[in-house]
Amino acid sequence: MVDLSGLAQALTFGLIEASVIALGAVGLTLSYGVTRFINFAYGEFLAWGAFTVVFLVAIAPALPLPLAVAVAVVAVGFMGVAVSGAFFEPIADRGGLPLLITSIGVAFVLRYLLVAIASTDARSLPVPLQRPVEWMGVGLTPVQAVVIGVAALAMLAIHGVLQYTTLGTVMRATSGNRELATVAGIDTEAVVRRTWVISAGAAALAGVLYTVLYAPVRPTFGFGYLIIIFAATLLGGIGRPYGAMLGAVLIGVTISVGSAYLSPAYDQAYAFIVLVVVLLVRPEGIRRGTF
Amino acid sequence: MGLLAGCTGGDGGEGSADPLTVGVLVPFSGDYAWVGANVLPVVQMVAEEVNAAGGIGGRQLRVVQGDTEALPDASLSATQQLISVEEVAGIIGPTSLTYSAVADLFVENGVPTVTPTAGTTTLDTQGGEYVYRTVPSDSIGGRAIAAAAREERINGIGSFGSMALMVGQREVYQSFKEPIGSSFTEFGGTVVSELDFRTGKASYESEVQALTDAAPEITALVASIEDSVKIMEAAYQAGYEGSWFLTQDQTNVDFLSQSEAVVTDGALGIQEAPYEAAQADGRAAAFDEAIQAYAGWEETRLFATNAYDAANLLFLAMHKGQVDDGAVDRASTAANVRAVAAPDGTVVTDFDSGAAAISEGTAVDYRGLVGPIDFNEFGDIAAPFSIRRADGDSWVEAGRVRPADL
Amino acid sequence: MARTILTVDGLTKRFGGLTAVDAAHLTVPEGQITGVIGPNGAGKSTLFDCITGITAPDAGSVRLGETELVGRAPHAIAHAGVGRTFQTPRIFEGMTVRENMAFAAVAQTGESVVGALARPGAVAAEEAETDARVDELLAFLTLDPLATAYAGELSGGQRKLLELGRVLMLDPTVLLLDEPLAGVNPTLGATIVDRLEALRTDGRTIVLIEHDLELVMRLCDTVVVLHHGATLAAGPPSVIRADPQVIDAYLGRMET
Amino acid sequence: MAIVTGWVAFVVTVATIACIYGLLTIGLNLQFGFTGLLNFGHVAFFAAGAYTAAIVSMPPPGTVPGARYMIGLAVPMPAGLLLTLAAATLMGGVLAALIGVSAIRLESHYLAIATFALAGIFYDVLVNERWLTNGTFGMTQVPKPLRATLGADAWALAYLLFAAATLAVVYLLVGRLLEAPFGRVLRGVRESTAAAEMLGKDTDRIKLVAFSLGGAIAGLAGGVYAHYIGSVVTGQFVAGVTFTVWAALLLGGVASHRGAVVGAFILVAFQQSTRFITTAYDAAVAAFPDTLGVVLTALAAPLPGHPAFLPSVRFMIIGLLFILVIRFRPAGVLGDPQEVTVMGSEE
Repeated sequence: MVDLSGLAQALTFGLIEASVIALGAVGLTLSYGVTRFINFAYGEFLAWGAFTVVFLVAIAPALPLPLAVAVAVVAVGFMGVAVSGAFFEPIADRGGLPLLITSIGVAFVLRYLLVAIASTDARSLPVPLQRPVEWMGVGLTPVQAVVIGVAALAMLAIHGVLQYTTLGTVMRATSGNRELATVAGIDTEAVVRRTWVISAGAAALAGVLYTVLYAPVRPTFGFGYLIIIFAATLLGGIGRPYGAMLGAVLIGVTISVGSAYLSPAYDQAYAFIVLVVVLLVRPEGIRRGTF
Repeated sequence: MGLLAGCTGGDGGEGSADPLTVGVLVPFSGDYAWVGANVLPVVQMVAEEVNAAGGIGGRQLRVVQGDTEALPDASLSATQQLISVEEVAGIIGPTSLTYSAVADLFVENGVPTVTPTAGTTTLDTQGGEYVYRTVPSDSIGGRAIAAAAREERINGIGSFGSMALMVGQREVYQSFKEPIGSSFTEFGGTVVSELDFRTGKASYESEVQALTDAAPEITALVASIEDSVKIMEAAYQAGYEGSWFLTQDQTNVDFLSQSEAVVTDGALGIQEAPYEAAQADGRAAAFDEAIQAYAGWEETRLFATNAYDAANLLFLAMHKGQVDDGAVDRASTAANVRAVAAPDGTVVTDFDSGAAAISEGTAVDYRGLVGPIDFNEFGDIAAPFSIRRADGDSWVEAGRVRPADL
Repeated sequence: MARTILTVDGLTKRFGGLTAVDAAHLTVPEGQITGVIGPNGAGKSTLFDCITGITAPDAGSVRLGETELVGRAPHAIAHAGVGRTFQTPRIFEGMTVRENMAFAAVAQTGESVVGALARPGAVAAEEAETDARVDELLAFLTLDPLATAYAGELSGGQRKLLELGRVLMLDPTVLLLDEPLAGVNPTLGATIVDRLEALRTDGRTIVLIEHDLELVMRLCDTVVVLHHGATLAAGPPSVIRADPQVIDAYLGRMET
Repeated sequence: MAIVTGWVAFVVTVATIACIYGLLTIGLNLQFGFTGLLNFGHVAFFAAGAYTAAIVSMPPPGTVPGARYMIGLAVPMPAGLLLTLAAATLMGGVLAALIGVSAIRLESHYLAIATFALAGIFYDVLVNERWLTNGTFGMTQVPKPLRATLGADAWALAYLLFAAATLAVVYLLVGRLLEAPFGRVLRGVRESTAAAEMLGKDTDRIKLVAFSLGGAIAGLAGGVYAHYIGSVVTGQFVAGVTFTVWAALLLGGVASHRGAVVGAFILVAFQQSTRFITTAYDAAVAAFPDTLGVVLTALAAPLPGHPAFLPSVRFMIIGLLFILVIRFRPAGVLGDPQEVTVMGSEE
């Protein structure tokens, strides 16, 4: 049997979780770039993404899973635009604090709207249960490999958008300073909307991957996972997508190694401790460079 | 005309006497909302049957919800709402989660309380005067698990020598740990490891790693359905070869449907044995059919039979008070709960037959779906347990544990 | 020659590659107005930030009389006697003008939890004393009609006056004013200049950053020219006006 | 004693809980309303106070069957009540000081996350460190002072008066503090820390004092809670409590001392009144079975039938409260708009 003990395996589990955290952290940091506030409602997009797929699979079992996931990602992406338009844009000029506190309210509304529809029962996705296969000395199930692949692909896509499309350049310009971008003739309203689609869509995908890995899940899992995503985002430096990816890997590994070698009862605490230390030592995050 | 005129504590239709209010004091929100969903329909069904037969002393029964939200402060105001505003004649509930926060109010206000769910060992020595329960204490349940694990005769697999205790960090689960562990050792087994884990985690690889290191022959897994699915699947992936022993929470079809046979097959579970008498005369089957139709369930859910017995006991106790002193009051009802279940009375198995007998002045002994319902001094019952084994997507009975065996 | 009250020696501050302040030196004579001029980005505000401890300099020393200020927290430097205003006034908009002024009163018993609860008598006495001082300063700065208005409602010039009044509550030894006249209408500007002169005759030491060169030449006793973070020249206005280096680097543009 | 029956008993219970939430809101208002410190971990101080009161007053482990905790100082009641409340207040303040010393310099958004994360860590400690907190079994024998001598009804009324008196005393003391220069200094630090520092105020120390004082008051609320409910369990101290107190503060009025208490009472009254939705609905259907009943059941028919539906509506309303207050009335019910510059201008 595959030797599942040891540091290598812990790192593997860490990387698997890191792929989910990274997607969430990149999405959060992108939306921070253009909205300039830390969105406490972000976790709910993960839950809505996951439960949209659960719902689609339930009503149309014939629907292939990848298609259901794509529909969910797009749907939650536009939901992000709607939420931003309804709750955040109208007070966008009022500074970060009112937006942050409003996001707490939005988190309550989105979370308990989902509970009202789906009740609090735990749900899971039709994903086959597999035994890990040995691969370079560590155990990894094909499903886990797919999850890492999908996450890597999604981040490659986001990287592509940022670097090689006009939208990407405009997004990076706006994320620096929204007023400046408006003065420079950029239609910042459109940029903000498109950024929200990508940000909320990434969250939905993260939510689906989370559910594939850690089913069954309850509709309230998003808020609980928020702090892990915050840790990765801030570790990488708020507003920096590449930083967020690096931060996610570190947080995923910290949780997994911490649980394996210290005590599994404090797994969340390890991510929190890393987060608080980072906030105190280097609030601008660990990654050099501005983006 | 105000839309919600007379909205609270209204006196119901014209002419008929005041309704007789009964409170259902369980969580209806939060992570334990499923408890409310399982218990409420049963109490409503029984109340409707009683009302159809003319109610108690001509008064219709009114069932009121008290949402404890599984939080102490919420349960306190919910209990106060039931006792002082709704002026309930009796209460079905509470759960182990909030019992200690509200126990004082039951005793102080003399409110008869029959809990169908609270197996917590903290209640083992506190009930008996106002608080009764139609669910066996976890200490008996735990002991039954230990006995079954040791006896191949009962579990049909083998006599397990080494056991690991894997228990979620919540009172409702921890309450099983000591009874299982100490009984298993008492019956000659050895507990090789005790693993307490934080409930509601994303994944449990590290905990499963510790389990495979301990390599027990069997693991007693006391947790929610959600966490049990995660742990057993992670263990399957980690190559765990030992058996599993689950508790009432997981021994149902819903749990099996959430995972695959290759993981769950051969797992042992425990349920209160359907009382042979109830099975023999078809009452158990009749109840299953009635409640599944009434509540729209596909299987009889956890605590349903306990709620049925709790409701019948409470209503019979009220009826006895009505017959003996012409009125229903809390103190007499509390005493009557024990009286209507006393072993020396004539056996009755539902409200109609019991009420009729009481009206004629004969002492009755209510025997329910869960068991003979013979209260000890603390208002606890002993009940026979059915040891089940998972086979595909259903549970097969492997053996029985009688209260005498423990 | 007046006694030197504040000495800045070899003060350097780098932000990444940019050297904002480059080994600047400055000696401030007591009871005089010293003007600090230089094109935008010459490091004037950063110099003030380093003196007042808001940014820690990379090298150099700042001595007020005998005490070294580098390394001390801004509030300690303020206590030592260095008062400062900001380029854009940082007044407390959610408090009245009077409350803004009273805020700056020094070492009040009422500021500590125990003091405020246990010694109401002392607190009341100090409040009365503070109110008297506030009234005196408000009158001096012609702000008394606005005493109970919320600071958020003040105009640009009035905010400058309020910030000046607030820092005067500290009775500082040296007063650092960061562009006290920027964005102020002429009539209010004249009042401010008149008040600065009154403070000087009262023996107050002032260092001010100002872009209006004509005003600087007329008002200041000494002028210091900063260029790319370094001290280019220092001396009386007449000397500075004629200094070829200054003309070339800075004043040259003013002549054409 | 039949004085406390029927609606009165329910109102007495709700009023006592409201007094406890009033204390929590005063503490948060001191931290955020007056000093601008965005504290998203307020429940941790509440828990610290409650557990301290429990540990100081509970019987020693030996005498309690199945006890897993190690420390029970069994301070005698009722004389010891002041001692346990003082200990609870102190512990709330100490925990706030520890968190404050590390996090207070952070810019507000980061402070929000740090306090939110630290409260999460503290919750894990409460659950895992059984030797101190009896783990998830909780401390269930916290003595209720004079409970035996007074009997339930009278005790409930007496404890309400005690809780109300505690709230009143804290309200007056903090009120006087806020009128004194201490309050003025806090508001200055809130408006601009740099300017306050330049005017000779040690802003780090001031923020720490304000943060610790707010934590101490929350600790006191925990002590009053512990002796009222008689049992302290981890399930009570979840993030939801923090945001309920935030909702009360926003509703009542940020930086309004009176508003904080009024907000707490309004919010608790709202939460407890929604308890009657189900009974009101049933009573209405029963009262007018034909016309209204049909309408109501038709209305409710499409809505999902599961029992978590109504409670989730209540939480959605609290969420909407956050959104609407910030957008249309940032100063809250009793707040003074000119005072609340930190919330940005109104619509």
